[in-house]
Amino acid sequence: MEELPLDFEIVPAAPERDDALQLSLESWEGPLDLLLTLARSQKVDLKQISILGLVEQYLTFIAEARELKLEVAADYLVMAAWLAYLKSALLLPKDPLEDPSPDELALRLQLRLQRLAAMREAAARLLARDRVGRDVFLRVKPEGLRDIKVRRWDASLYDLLSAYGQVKLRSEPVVHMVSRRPVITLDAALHHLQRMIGVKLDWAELSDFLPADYDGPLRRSAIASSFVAALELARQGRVDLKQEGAFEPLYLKAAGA
Amino acid sequence: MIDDLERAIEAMLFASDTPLDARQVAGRLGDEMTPGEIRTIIQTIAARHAGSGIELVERGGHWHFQTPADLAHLLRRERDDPRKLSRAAAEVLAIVAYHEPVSRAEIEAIRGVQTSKGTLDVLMEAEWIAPAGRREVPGRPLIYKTTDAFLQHFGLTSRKDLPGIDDLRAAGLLDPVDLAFEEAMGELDLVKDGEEA
Amino acid sequence: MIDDLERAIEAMLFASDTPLDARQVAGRLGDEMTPGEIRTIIQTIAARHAGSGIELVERGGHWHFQTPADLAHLLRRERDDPRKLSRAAAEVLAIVAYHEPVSRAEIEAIRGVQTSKGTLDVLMEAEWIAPAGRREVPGRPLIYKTTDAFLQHFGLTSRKDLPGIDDLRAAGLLDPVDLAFEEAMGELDLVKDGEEA
Repeated sequence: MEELPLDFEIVPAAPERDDALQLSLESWEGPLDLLLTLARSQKVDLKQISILGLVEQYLTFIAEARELKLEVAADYLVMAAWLAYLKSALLLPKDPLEDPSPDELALRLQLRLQRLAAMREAAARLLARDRVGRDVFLRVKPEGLRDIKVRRWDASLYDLLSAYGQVKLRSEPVVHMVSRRPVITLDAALHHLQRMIGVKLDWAELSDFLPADYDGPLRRSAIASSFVAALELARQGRVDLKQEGAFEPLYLKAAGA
Repeated sequence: MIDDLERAIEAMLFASDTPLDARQVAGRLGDEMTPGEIRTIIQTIAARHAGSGIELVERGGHWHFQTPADLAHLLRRERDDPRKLSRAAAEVLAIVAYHEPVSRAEIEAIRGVQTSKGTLDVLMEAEWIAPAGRREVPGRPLIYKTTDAFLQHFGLTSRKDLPGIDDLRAAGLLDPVDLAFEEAMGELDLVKDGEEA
Repeated sequence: MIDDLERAIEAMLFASDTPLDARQVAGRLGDEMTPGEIRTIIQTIAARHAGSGIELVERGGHWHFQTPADLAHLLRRERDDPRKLSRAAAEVLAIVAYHEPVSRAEIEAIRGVQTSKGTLDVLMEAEWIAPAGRREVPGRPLIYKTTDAFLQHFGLTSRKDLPGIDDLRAAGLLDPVDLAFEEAMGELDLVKDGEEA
């Protein structure tokens, strides 16, 4: 596979033994990236790469960096420790019980390198495409498509009339209307009592003079007005009143009868 | 097959942020072309686009692409944005309708509250009321009346179609709001009962 | 003679400041046109412009006019400076594009290194990637995908146009390591041969 150059940054060249020491570790995006760069220097397809050789390259590179007192980030050292373990496992006689086997670990590392390499190339090919603003150009100031909102006011005739009703109601003078309660007026009671007094000749209780179909508030009102009417007739000397004691029934009869 | 020079000039005019004249085009081509030769090619391009949805037009010797004026309505589309008239605006509108012509001070006297300028503006924007001269009193205030658009919107033949106060009272529109509300709720219950039956 | 509908659609696509899809065009025409009918007309317009200095291209179902890439040398100006991407950002963008939708942890598994917050931010600010919901695994990590603006910027008709995506998929290079590992166990012998050589 051909590796396309990236257009945005210089890809660090695969380090030759001699200039390896010139390179700072900041050139790499992590240990996997460094491993991939070292692997490329083997100039074989990643499928055919010697993992043992790659491990050697990596460990040598890190050792040299440390000799030069370059600061080596922790994740590069973790990778170095893991690779040192992998190297010894690969070199020692195979232990069939070891799981995962060193060969499996090596295969995983190889697969990871292949995936990273694939994405590295994909990125390069993507960035090499005809890009807007670099290779192809758009209109600088297109007219643009615009939606212009036109306000449409809405109201119904009902809204209008009820609004006017409320205005009228607010502005009309406030009138308190007391609803008519059922009452017997003093005049009506006087008139009624005078008629009844002529019919009954003997003492009779005040309540006997009231129509029998009066009940509830109307009856209470009739008793009150008849009582006042009885007092008025007594004052005029037209009836006599008698009562045994306080709150006892009140009796009346025509005067002189 | 469009020739390379024509393609190049077309692309330049398309991608430029300002209209270009023949000299600018020649300069960018870095070619031994006279402005006259460039103009001839530009006219070929313009002719090729004639009658399409893109036109190449000349403005004071400078050329640029634009969309034809007759298609402007597609690019600047008007959309309705319906809005409900506010209660305050409805009251003012009703007062104008029943009492026109009427000044703002008179409207306020009838409503019993101040009327913001915005309320009258909304009604004028809706084209339901319009100024109808000035009242010949001190200060010469503007007076307002309703419009034909008002009659049309509310389905009235003339202002005489507006119900009188007695009609409003009969229709329950002069009932206090709370009472009217309760009655309306009673009706709602009836409707619900009906649905359940 | 270009028909009115074709002119109208051409003008819309030309005037729009964003690429339009068939549905948007149909909506603006306010006509009883199906997206399929619109697409047929758009393809007629694209064909009419083919080989000229302006081309109509499709990007993720959206269409826009642009200049042909072979004229870049005439149009490139000093101020044209497409966003410079760091190597990390370019790799992350490629991983999102080829593996989408993909979580940050999955990106990191491929790169073998932590992804700084800034890297994803740069790509989101460019509107080339966008969150695409969450992966229904413990922790419910955010997952990312590329956008229509990504397709537009890199001149891709659709994700199927990503360079080499078919080859990568066929080679299993878009599969997770674990899956590839199971499949590759049989090839272990090959690896050992390579080491011994």
